[in-house]
Amino acid sequence: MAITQTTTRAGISRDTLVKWAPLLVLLVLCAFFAVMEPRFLSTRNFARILIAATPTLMVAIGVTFIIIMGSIDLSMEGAVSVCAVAFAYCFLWLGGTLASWAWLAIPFAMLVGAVLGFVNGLIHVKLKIPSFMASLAMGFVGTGLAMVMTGGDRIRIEDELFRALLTERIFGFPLMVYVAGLFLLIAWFIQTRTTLGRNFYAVGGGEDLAVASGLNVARVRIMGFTLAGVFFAVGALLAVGRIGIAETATGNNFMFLSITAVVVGGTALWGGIGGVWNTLVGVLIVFVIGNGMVVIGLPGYVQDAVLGLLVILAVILSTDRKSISFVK
Amino acid sequence: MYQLNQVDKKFPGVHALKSVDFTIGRGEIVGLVGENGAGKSTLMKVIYGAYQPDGGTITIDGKTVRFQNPRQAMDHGIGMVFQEQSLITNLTVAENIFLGFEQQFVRWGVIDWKAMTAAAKRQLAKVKLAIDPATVTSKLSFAQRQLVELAKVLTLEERIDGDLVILLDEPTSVLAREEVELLFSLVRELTSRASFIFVSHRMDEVLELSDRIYVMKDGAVVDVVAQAEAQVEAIQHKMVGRDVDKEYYREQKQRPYDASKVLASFDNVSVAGKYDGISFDLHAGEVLCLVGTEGSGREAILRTVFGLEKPTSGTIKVKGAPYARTTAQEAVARGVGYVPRERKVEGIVNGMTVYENMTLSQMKNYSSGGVLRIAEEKALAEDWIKRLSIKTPDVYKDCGGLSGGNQQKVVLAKWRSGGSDIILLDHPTRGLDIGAKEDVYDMVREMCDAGAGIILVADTLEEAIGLSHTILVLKDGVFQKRFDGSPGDKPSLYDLVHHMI
Amino acid sequence: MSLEKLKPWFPWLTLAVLVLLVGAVNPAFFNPSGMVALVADIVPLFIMALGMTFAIYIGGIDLSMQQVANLVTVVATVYLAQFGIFVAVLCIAAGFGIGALSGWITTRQFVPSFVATLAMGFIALSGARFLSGERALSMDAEARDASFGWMFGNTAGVPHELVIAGVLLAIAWFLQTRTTFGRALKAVGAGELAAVASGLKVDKIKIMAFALSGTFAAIAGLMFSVKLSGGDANLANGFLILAIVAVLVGGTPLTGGVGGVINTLVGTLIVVVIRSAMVYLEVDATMQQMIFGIILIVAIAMTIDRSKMRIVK
Amino acid sequence: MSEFIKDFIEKEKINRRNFLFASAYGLGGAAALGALGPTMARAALTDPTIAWSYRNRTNPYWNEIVSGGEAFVQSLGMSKDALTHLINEGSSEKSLADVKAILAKTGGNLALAIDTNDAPNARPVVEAVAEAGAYVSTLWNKTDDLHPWDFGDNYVSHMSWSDEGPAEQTARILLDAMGGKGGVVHLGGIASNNPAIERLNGLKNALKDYPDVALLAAEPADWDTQKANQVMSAFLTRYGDEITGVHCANDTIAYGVLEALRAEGIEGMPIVSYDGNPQAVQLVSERKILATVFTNPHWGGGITAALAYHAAIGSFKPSEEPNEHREFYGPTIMVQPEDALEFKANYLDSVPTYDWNDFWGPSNGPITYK
Repeated sequence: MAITQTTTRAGISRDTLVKWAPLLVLLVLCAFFAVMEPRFLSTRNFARILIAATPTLMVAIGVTFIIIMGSIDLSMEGAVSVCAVAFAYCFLWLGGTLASWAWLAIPFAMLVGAVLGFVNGLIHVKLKIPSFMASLAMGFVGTGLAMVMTGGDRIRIEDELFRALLTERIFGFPLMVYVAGLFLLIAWFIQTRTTLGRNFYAVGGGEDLAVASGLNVARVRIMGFTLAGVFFAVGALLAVGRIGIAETATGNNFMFLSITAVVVGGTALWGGIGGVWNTLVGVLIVFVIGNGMVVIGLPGYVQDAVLGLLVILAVILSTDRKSISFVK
Repeated sequence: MYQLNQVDKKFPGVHALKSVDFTIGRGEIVGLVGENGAGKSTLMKVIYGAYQPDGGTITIDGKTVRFQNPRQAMDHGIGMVFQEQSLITNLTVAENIFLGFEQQFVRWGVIDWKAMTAAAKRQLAKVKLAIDPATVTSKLSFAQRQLVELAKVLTLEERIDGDLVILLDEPTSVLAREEVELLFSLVRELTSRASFIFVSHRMDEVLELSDRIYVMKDGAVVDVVAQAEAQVEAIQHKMVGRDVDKEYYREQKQRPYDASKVLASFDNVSVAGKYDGISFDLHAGEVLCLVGTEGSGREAILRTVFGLEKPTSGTIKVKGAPYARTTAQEAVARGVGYVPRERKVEGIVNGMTVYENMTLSQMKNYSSGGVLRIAEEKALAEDWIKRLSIKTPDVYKDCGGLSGGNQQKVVLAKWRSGGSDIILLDHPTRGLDIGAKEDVYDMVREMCDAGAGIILVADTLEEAIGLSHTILVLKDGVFQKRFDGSPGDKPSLYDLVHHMI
Repeated sequence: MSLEKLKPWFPWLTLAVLVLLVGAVNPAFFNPSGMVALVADIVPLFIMALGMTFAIYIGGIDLSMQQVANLVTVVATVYLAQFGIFVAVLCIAAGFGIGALSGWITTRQFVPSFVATLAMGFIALSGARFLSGERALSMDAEARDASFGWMFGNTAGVPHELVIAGVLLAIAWFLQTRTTFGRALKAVGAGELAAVASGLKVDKIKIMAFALSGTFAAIAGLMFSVKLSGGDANLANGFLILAIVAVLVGGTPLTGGVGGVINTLVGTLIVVVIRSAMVYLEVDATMQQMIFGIILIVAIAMTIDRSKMRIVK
Repeated sequence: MSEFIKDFIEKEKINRRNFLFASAYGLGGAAALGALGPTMARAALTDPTIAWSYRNRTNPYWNEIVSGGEAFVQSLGMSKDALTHLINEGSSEKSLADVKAILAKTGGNLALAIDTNDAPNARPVVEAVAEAGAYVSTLWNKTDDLHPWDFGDNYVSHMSWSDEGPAEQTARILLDAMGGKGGVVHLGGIASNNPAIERLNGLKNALKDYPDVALLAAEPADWDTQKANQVMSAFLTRYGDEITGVHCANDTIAYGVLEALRAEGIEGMPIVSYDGNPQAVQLVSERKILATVFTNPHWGGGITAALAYHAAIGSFKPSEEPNEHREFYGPTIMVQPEDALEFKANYLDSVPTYDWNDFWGPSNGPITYK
């Protein structure tokens, strides 16, 4: 009888090509911009790209987990604002410098993120509201909450120690890049080595089947949104570290940027496929395009269109068209 | 050992289980049969904890238990092998096997992949499957997946000290005969450790495997028979509540086909990776059956006729001419109708009403300038509901809410009412109860009498033999042998199997 | 059983409850002329939501609508002088074309509509910025009144905007319920594979759905442009999220095949009542957004029909 | 190649603009206004609701505007909560809908101060207010063909700032600090916003007298700190040491620029900005910013509300006022390092108490159209 392995290995298969397509796109983009403007290809410029990209990377990693589950989280703008503002108030209240107890503001902000994510997950799971709507509404609540907390003011974080995230460099890259790298590794660890991480893939691959296997899907979902909230908080911390200001607008533009990055990186919106490395590549693609267009001097009003075209192109290249019957 | 006493379950408007008594002893294999809607699946859901009974008790070794969810049932040694494939295809085999029970491999919050892989290997050995546990499940064949499912349930062995009860829900529906044999021998071996509840529509298999057989009808257990005393006709009589026609496959109604009228023809057609060099003619009034194991190219041929696959070489002619563009629209326009295996996904649109489903493929016949003539649609639906005795309260009923048999009738009505005369049947009786199956067989004969040609991929070999005028045996996408299936001169099971493997 | 029958009416009930609540606190809300003005004002938003309904009805989404409307405000303003009323044709063609292109990218290139339409929106925005020379343009008042003055009059106390909205709603409703196209949309939304296996031209239908959403976006943009008598690349900002919310609150879930244009009418009214309730109930300015979010959660929790959803994602 | 593309696109854009200007000019002559006069002008209102409609609360500029509005309301002996806030979140649609809602709610018994978010939105807002018999004063955004005197008393006034002159002044300070040579980059506001365009024009005017300074690039940063941060980073890559000065369209942009420079360890880069926010003034005193222009949003916010209110209660009759009292420029004060601390003490740390009946005292002359 014919119970044997059915995979075939023949040269570079289409599978492999699709898998590495996002990285190829990234490299081609870099090469293109480097040819157009050699200065693109310098450590300092890569440092600039990474400084701009790290907060989005954290937010995108958070939402990656949710997208792997086949859900979506649109609450990041609100969550980032609330976390940034909560951090700033707590930081200043506790002394305003990392050398004092004010460092506690960092775990506090992550806790705030976790709580927001938890509530978001709770509303989605317990009230049985699809995550798109639940998180969209939660995003409004978050932005509104940040507004109520600040009354519209901006809070400045002047502490040199905290701002060392931006100003202190090792091998040409500021500390925040290394912090983001650390959290990327943590996310990778969660994705591959923990039960929760693997369960995200199970839920995304087939939720009803996962339930039948005895998986507590409601718990996995709520935990997923909580985890995403923590990463949103880290994104908020880096965003504050970058410009030294916490305000209601800190969260602006994260929503479409992070989701676009996740999809461009090859994580499928219908769930089950992709991961944090894809997201890293996706975020880099988006920010390399953004930086490269300014660097080669494209006029502002063309940049949107070029970004749009390249995003479509990147997604087309990294989609395995044979494995899906349709897309909506 | 495991007992259900007077278990009752009610849903709004339905009394699904009526004080059911059910016992299973240590190491026993118990068969469970009944028509669709007889309460089998509800009973199974109560057993594995997906439903909580409204009345009665469940006891294990005399102790009363109550499960809030499948997980608690698992903790008491009750596992389930699902009818629809329940493996998550983007996970590896090892991950699937231990889904929900990864904790045993977690050290300081980290999954020990080596340990899990090793444990998965042990489980796979139990079902004699030699595959790498790190394989992604989507790359496995259906038969392999079925065995992985069994391996997954058998993890209960390690987790539970007490007795195990394993439910097998239609485990053989996607398996070839040999694979079924392998599964049965495995199950028999495993009775040293577990009891099995075996649910199937294939009466012969139930009789072959089970020590005792429970027969259900209308939510109640109507009979329990021991293997030695079991007779197919008697059980079917109990299930259906009437005598089952001896001429099950309606052979007496089989008429010779019109050899002068070719509806569709394949001339040396290939689809890369699916099948190679297939030729045949389909005539008016003919049932042409494609026989082979899963992956032998049967389904791909059907999909080619329907314009969903583009041939890489060779010529297809439908009604005398090749397709101008290989699309389903073109096929439908030529009078091809497709009754897919995945009835709920491809057959009917869940969420649309009965009449909407019936006219879906032929809306242009019921519209003027793109505007629908809904009254005519409803009249059509009412007509066909009567002709095929479809059980539905009205034409507005959501098709997704009908039983499997009635859904299948809606699909058939869709094509027949639109005048399709090349009908592609992919497992048309899959998951249907006997009564509904017989209705389908009747319809096959009626369609042939009306001059339609049918290409069939049957659910069982018996069905293939019983229904067909012509049988083509395929193996790995290559044509093996052609059998003539005139009444009285039909090939035997053995003849076919011989060429399939 | 009775609950089952009530479910389709939940959005209406929610609307009624909201209206009564606001009216009870501030009876001025019931002033008929105020209400008519209130409803007339949301017509562009409603038209946008109407278009969004088609995209969501087939299980997709159209995030390019706001940018299409932005582009159309610029096109209308720039070419009004040249083409007069026929500038409408140009606008609608632009909307139709961009929508159809989004649909083509989604169905033929397998780019999820979320990303495809977002990216197409960027392209439309670039077009708007380029064409407008990156400044706010205004229409010549006389040319505007000559060509489109009819859009904003009153006949027997009924604002023409409402008439236009009513006509578009009727067309959309007719399309959805009475035509083969509408039936095909439903089939694609509820069971795409079954629609394929029934021989429907699924790709064409999906592309048409996006083209329609683009067309409605263009109509909304045109109306808005005429109403404001000008155009620029940001003029229609703020429409997108509200249009999506209106569709969802109305009870058309993102999974497709359920709900429809009438639901969108209710959804838009709910959104507008919530929004104007902020003004009527004198909600503190800094609190408004938060309260909007909370009420939204409550409204969605009340209006969505969970019986049609097997898995809540 | 990139140069070629850029040039081509630039030319196209100029052609397009020329075309627009030409057509606007040609038609402008034929434009006849005033068809929509006041329909139901009331003599005066008693105790009208006072409302301020503005973009958002996340920008310090608008917070200052609002504080002025509140100060005015308090000067009338009411609590500052008596001022109704309408926030449009950058949506013209919401801006208009909110105005309609509050008109319906108050039955037209309203004195409205508003920035309509986008210039085209001003006309429908003013028309709605006039039709309801309420009174409105606008700030910043309106189209050039819309004038208060076409609406009798109900459209009380419009205040704007001519940014071109002050922006040119700051640009000169910047260019002098650069030693009259090198390269300057400009980070602008939302591209289509009027002040964004004027502020860039100011720089361009100044550059005419500094032939040795090149305008390296001008990109919109949407009044947004984070966006400005990213654009400045990319500028640094592209031009590196060629950049010897930065011209920012407002203070929030300057903050992002400062942080981008800080990340690179660049200090002492000459920067000028606009708006005169407290934080920016502080930075000016520390010489991190060379100059900013204070437009006194507190006074602007208060006086706009005051004009609408007093016209509404009949303290004065707008239609009897000369045109320069109905369309006028707001005050601008140049803030430079020498006087920054003194200025901060006088205007920001302790906000001066203004006479809200002195409507036109600090204003800066009638609005002129080009």
